[in-house]
Amino acid sequence: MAALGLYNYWIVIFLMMAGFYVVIAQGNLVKKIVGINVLQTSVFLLYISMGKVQGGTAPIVVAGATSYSNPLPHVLILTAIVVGIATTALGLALAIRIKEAYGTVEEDEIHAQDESL
Amino acid sequence: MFAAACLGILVVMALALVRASLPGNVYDRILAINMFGTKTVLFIAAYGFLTERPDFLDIALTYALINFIGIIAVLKLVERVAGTASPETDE
Amino acid sequence: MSLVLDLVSWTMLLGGVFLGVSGAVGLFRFPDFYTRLHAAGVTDTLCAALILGGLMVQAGWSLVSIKLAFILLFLWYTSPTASHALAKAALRAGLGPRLAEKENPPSKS
Amino acid sequence: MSARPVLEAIAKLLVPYILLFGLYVQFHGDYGPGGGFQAGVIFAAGLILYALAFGLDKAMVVAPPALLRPLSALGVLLYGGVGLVAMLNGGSFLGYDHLAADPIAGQHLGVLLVEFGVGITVAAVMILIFFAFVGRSE
Amino acid sequence: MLLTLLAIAAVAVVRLRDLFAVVMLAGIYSLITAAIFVVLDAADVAFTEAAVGAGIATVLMLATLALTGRWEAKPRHRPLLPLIVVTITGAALIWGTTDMPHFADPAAPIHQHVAPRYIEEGPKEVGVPNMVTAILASYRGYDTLGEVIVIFTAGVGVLSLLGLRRRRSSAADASPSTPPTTSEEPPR
Amino acid sequence: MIAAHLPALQVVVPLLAAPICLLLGRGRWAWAFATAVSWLTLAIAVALLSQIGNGDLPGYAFGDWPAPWGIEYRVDRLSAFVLLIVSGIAAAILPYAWRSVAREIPPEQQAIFFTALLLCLAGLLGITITGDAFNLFVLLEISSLASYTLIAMGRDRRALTAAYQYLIMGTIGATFILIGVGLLYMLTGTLNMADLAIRIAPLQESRTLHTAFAFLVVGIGLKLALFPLHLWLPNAYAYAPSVVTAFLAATATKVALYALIRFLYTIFGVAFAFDAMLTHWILLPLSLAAILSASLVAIFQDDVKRMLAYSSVAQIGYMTLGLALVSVTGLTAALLHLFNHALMKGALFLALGAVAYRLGPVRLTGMAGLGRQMPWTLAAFVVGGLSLIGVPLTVGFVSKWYLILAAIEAGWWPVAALILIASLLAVLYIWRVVEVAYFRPRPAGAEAVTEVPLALLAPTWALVLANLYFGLDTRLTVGLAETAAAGLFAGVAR
Amino acid sequence: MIAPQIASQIPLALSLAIPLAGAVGIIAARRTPNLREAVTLITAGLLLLAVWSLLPAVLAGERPALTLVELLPGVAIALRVEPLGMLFAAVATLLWPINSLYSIGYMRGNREAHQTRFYVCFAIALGAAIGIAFAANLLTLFIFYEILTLSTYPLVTHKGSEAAVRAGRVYLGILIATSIGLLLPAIVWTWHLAGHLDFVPGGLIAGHLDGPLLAVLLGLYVFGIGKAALMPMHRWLPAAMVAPTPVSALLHAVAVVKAGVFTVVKVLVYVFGLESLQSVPSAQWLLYAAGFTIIAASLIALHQDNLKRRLAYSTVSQLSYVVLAAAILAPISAIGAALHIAAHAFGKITLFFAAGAIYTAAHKTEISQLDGIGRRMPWTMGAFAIGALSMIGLPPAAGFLSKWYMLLGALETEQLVAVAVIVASTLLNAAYFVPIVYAAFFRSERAAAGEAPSHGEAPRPMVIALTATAALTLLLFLFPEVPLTLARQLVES
Amino acid sequence: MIHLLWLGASLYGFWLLLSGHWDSGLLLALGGASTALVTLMAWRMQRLDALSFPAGLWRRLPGYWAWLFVEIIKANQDVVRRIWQPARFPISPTMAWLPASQKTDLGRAIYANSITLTPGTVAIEIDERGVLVHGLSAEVIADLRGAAMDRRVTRLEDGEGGA
Ligand code: NA
Ligand code: NA
Repeated sequence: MAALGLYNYWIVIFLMMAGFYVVIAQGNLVKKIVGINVLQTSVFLLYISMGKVQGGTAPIVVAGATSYSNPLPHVLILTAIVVGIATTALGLALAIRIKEAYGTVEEDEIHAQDESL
Repeated sequence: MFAAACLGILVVMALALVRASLPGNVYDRILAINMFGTKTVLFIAAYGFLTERPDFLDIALTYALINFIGIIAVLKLVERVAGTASPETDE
Repeated sequence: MSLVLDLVSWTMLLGGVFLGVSGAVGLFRFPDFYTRLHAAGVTDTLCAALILGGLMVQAGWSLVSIKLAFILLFLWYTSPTASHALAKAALRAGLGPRLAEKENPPSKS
Repeated sequence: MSARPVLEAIAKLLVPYILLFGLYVQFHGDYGPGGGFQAGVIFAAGLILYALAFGLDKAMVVAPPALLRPLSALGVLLYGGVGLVAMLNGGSFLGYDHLAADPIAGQHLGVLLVEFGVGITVAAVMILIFFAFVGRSE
Repeated sequence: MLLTLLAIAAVAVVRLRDLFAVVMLAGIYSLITAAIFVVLDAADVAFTEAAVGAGIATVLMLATLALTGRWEAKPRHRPLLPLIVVTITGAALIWGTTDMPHFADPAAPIHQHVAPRYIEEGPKEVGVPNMVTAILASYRGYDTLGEVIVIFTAGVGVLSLLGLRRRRSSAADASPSTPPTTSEEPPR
Repeated sequence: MIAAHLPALQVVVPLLAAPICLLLGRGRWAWAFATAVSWLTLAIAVALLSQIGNGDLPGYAFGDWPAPWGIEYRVDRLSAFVLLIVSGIAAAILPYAWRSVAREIPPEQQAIFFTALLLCLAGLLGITITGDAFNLFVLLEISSLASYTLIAMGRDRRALTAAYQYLIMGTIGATFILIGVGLLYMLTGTLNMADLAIRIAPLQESRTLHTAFAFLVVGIGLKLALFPLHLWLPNAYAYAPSVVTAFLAATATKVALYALIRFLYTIFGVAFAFDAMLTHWILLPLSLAAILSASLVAIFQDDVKRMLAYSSVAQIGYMTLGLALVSVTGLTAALLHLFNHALMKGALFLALGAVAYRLGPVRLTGMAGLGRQMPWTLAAFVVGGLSLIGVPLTVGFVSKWYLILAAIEAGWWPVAALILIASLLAVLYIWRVVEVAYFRPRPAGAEAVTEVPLALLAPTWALVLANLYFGLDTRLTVGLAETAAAGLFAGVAR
Repeated sequence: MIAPQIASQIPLALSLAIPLAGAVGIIAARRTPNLREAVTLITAGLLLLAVWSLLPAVLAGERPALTLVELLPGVAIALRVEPLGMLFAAVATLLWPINSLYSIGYMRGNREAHQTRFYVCFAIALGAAIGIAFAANLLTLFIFYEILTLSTYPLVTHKGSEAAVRAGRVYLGILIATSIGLLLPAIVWTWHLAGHLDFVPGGLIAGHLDGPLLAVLLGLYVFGIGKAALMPMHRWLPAAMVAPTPVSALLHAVAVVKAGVFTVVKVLVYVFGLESLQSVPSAQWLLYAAGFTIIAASLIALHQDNLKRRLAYSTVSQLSYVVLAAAILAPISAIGAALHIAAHAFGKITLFFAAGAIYTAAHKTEISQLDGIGRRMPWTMGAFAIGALSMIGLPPAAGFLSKWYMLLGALETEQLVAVAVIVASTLLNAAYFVPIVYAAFFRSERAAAGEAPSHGEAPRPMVIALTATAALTLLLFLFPEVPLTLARQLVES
Repeated sequence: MIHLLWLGASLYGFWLLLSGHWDSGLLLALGGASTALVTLMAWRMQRLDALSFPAGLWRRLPGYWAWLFVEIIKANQDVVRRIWQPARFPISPTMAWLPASQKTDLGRAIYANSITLTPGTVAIEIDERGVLVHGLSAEVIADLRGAAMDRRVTRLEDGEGGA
């Protein structure tokens, strides 16, 4: 029973870790950003899962609804999504500038160039 | 009934996603992803009826819009990126 | 009356789902990109029409139906545009179609 | 003849409606899903579509960066300004109750203005960012 | 079901080295997430995730790929350390879930404190039927100001990094690039 | 009337000043405006500190929504103390920025630069003052995004990779914090820190709480550059523009430490954080490793900015070591060092920025013979260095004194010894600079260098004198740190 | 009652302010060497007046005190004149004018560079020495101790050569490392034990600590005070021999090593308290350590041909006499320790002045080159002989007095090891000094090929200076009342 | 100008249909303002591109759609059969340039999209020479060669028969 009640969370954790893995294991600067996106999106999922109430409906007043899901996680995640896109945009912009400066976006090659200085 | 429809659409989505994840050329992927996108629109619309929240249709409309713009952006930019060869071909 | 409408709507929904599945299967069955394009792009249009139409029948004459119509309209405008752009890009990128017979060479004269 | 007749025609047809849809989302966030942020993004998406179809230069004429830059700041200032006005009216920062005689009216006004501020900044910044990215690659 | 789709997309993102495909699948990932948000009653979030995660983010990533190149280099070393870190982190989270309130349990503490007021009083106190909007713009309006500032900051940052290209005098931007000649797929 | 709004204005003023700064467009005006704002911010911080004389201030409820439902700001001794540091450093650094930025940032980017600087300032102040766990995350991101931007503005191309690396690690940290806050919210239904503290208390056995704790500590540790999560820091500090390095080195990690203290002491409570989770047994080895390894690495740096950056990693180790000692004295030492290190690193990086103003990137060999040519700048560096070492009459002595005392109190003799050994390492790396600058002749053919303008010297020396003043008159700092530490231990700070 | 206190505070404050003001004045006068040197001499003279003006009051039993600033609760920067400090300060300030005079001759005679820096650092070093002498507590002492280290570094590396820089690193490395690594923790520990750091007659930590831990703390202090050059912390001293001779004089006689042993004695007396140390058998190790250093350093000195190096090892050995005397833990030997600080100062400065004079006049540095030099430089070598007598501990030089008191203490407490060390080392001292004097006066000059020695005495200021210090060595033997009184007050208080 | 008025009206209509809050003065007013803003932007775009929508297009469009819809259903049937029963209904991919008689870009765009919408055919290129079409089978290309669609689109464009 416990497993059933938590199954959703476990999948979400798996997804988070997939994203996290991409961030820390991959050497391509753009792919890292993709990983961050996956990681963050999965965290959003964790929050929204928390807010769900069995038998509830979207927290917009509607005739006949008796129970609503918790709106606060929604609000928090709206903000977090914005933070996420802001980070993504900035990270990608940096990747572009790095490509222009180094001619590559592979971490290993960048390190090699910096060390040869 | 709506549930059955939702489930059917989900099956289509799954097939499209699998097609997109398989190795293959990029245009096949785009094709599959486009299909996935439109099916998501339909899914949301049907799901709104399932849960009696038809105000979700705004979301569906947005999905359709985003899907379209996404595909156009992909194609516009794939023109440029397609030129960059795979590193394997260089070696 | 409502039973009739339900039946109509259900039929449309089922038909839509069937077309959708057909398109998806086509993605796997057809031999090259351009033929798969037919499978996908084509079913997109009627599949969407049937599903959204089925929902419209459920919603009756209301703003909800109008929104559904907007969605359908939007899909019908954009879907072929996307397919066309996709085919064009593929061809320009040098992805040659597998043709049954060379009737008219694809490259410009 | 245009090089992308299909895309251009469709974009020309759709873009105004997309923009209006964005504004609809902006002002109906009280009643359904939506609000300033989503609206800003959709509005920006409309212009992005325009830019994809007609090129960056034309898009920059329609939405001049010289205008977008101050707009991005103005959205924030509108938001903060509402907060400060509430403060000057005797409430705390962002205490919308004090924006009008009737607290509910004050709340309503506050939410409307604040969401509008969000929308302005988000739309302006998203378009600017898109311009910056694509401008770099062209 | 949708979660399974997510897992497929996530695995594909991890494994594929065609960044183009990775980015598109990441967009799909967002789109699926958004669909799940709808299922979990988070309409506003779904709306935003679709527009941002699947839309803007994907477009920006594609624009980046246009400049940085499409193929990821072959990994040079075994990612052992990252795997360990990820495993530990994941294990910590799994361990943490074992005491968690169950999914969608209405009796969970999260639904007992603070939130009830938003649901019960929000529409009256703020006068807005959409509770998310009420919290976002009023109860936690200060967070949202922060959110706008975050976006503003990102705009400032991107402008400082990339600048804005001066408009060309000729408005012709119509020419598509010449057909490239390279093959589409890396040979296996 | 204004007095009641000061907590909000403390953050709102720089926050809203940022877009105005962008609107101003011109670099000069943006600078003047940002400077005025930073001084106003400092004035507000001072006013808050004086208000606090009679005890903690009541919470400030944004939007008039009472605490657990709305977001509130809380000012107590600890936060007032940190607010003073952050705003004080900003107020000292902005006048310096006039000349330094003119040299290092292209004119069309200057308004953007000051906008980002104000945003960073506002974010850091906000983290310090907020009483809401999620609001903390938002403000953290504001300051982080602004920092990435500022760092990337450095002239060396490595500034870009540094900013990128910081962005990745910072975002992982922020995401971990987000996960932690989410789990806390899941367990308690609240985001308000004070409310959280109350509601966490009966949940000590919950595994979810343990996980939340771990994620928060690791997340903040990333932002704090806690060893071994510090890898982003050296390059970020080394290649950022001078002003940015000085500002971030003096404030950013301090605020992160503050956040860690907040979570450990105020929200989780001493009993949970240390008795149950044994955080000190993790912090202790990490702190010592940070102190020793970073000090050692610093000795071998040729780039002087990098050297000081590694020194910062070590100094952060001192602060976390103070926490790891789990005593009022230890916490006092950490808080003191938080304040004092801001002063010393601020002074050092400003002095180095002045050298860079004349020389460009500062290599050790390039500093040969500078002692005569830039006497005031190098004297400032020496005093800052002495402070870093912990020489009496400087602030560095005061915090190290308390730290060693705390180690002795705990009976941890080897720790006390290691602190001193590390001080010796600090002597080594500071001395390398002194020796080169004062006892090596300027290489033949090197261009003649003159002292930098007063606009750079005055802020540098303001911080240098602060190093000396607060090294002599320790009533304010020690008093505040001791009462704040005692309060945190008693759990009555909030 | 306030008036006299203020009256004594003024010279106390002045004795810190004068060297500082002098340093500033030297910088201001850097463009005109004559004026600069005048400032140095005037400063030295004024400081002498200021410090010596305190002497009557101290002899009368007063303890002038001045608190500058309170850093931390129980930790202040404060001054308080007690007998031992008075003695140290009196000796140092007495030697500064002489040393300054000598320096002027040396610097000009050898055309040294960076002369301004030299005089400035010298003045600061003197100020720091005064600060150490008058420190009312451990922290103040520590601060001035560090200032002394830092201000003498530029003097040690004065020549700027690679060797000088290397020596400077050793100098700084050992002194800073020991002070921060050992002394500072000892101080913090002390504060932790006692809650304050003020020097207390009878011992600051008396009653707070005993047993082996006390021995550990003692070790932290004694080895932490690297300037006392107890082996193995002595290496900086021979290394610093690259410095110009006036600097060596400063290091060995005026300020640095004196500050070291002074601090050791002060710590033994005022921090531990002789009585409480006596009750801890494990504290005995200090005696053996000092004894070992005395013998070992003497043996090494025996093998040095370089005159200054031999003098340096002699210093290492002589310093340990002071430590040994204090470690005997008898009041009477403590008197000996105090006296030896003064006696060694006068004797050793004479020896260094002589070495410098030889270098300046004859450009000779090795002992083997000194045959017959006594005839060319009679004043110099005469003074050298007096200094050597003092080192050996023979009358009529001051060294005899201090060794006498040490021996009395050792016998009184039946420390036979100490007795043996004193006797043996005296023989060793004689073994490495007597041959120099003998060679200088009784061997005939060996002319190196192609170089006819034509020099006479060194420049006049140098000769005056070394004659003066030699005279002081004799005078101290003849009129030991003042230092003896101070030393007695030290053990009686 | 007239065109802009039409656009404004249709935009406001779009707003009303989306909104549904016809009783709220505020939202009606905001709709007006929004429409005005978008129309203004459309006017700015108008001056930049050469595309123009023929006036009668909107009137003739529904009829065309109805015809097209029937075509789509027929064609769907064809493709679905080929998907499920490839043995009985084999594919024979074909590519061909077909003439396009439309005079405007818009006309050609509608033609191309109509071809694409109709199952089994995709318009790939479109320029002065006509349309490059890929067909799933030779039959569908042959059908297109019949030019019924081309004529209908041209008529849609200018109201006349077309070539
Ligand atoms: Na909303
Ligand atoms: Na078709």
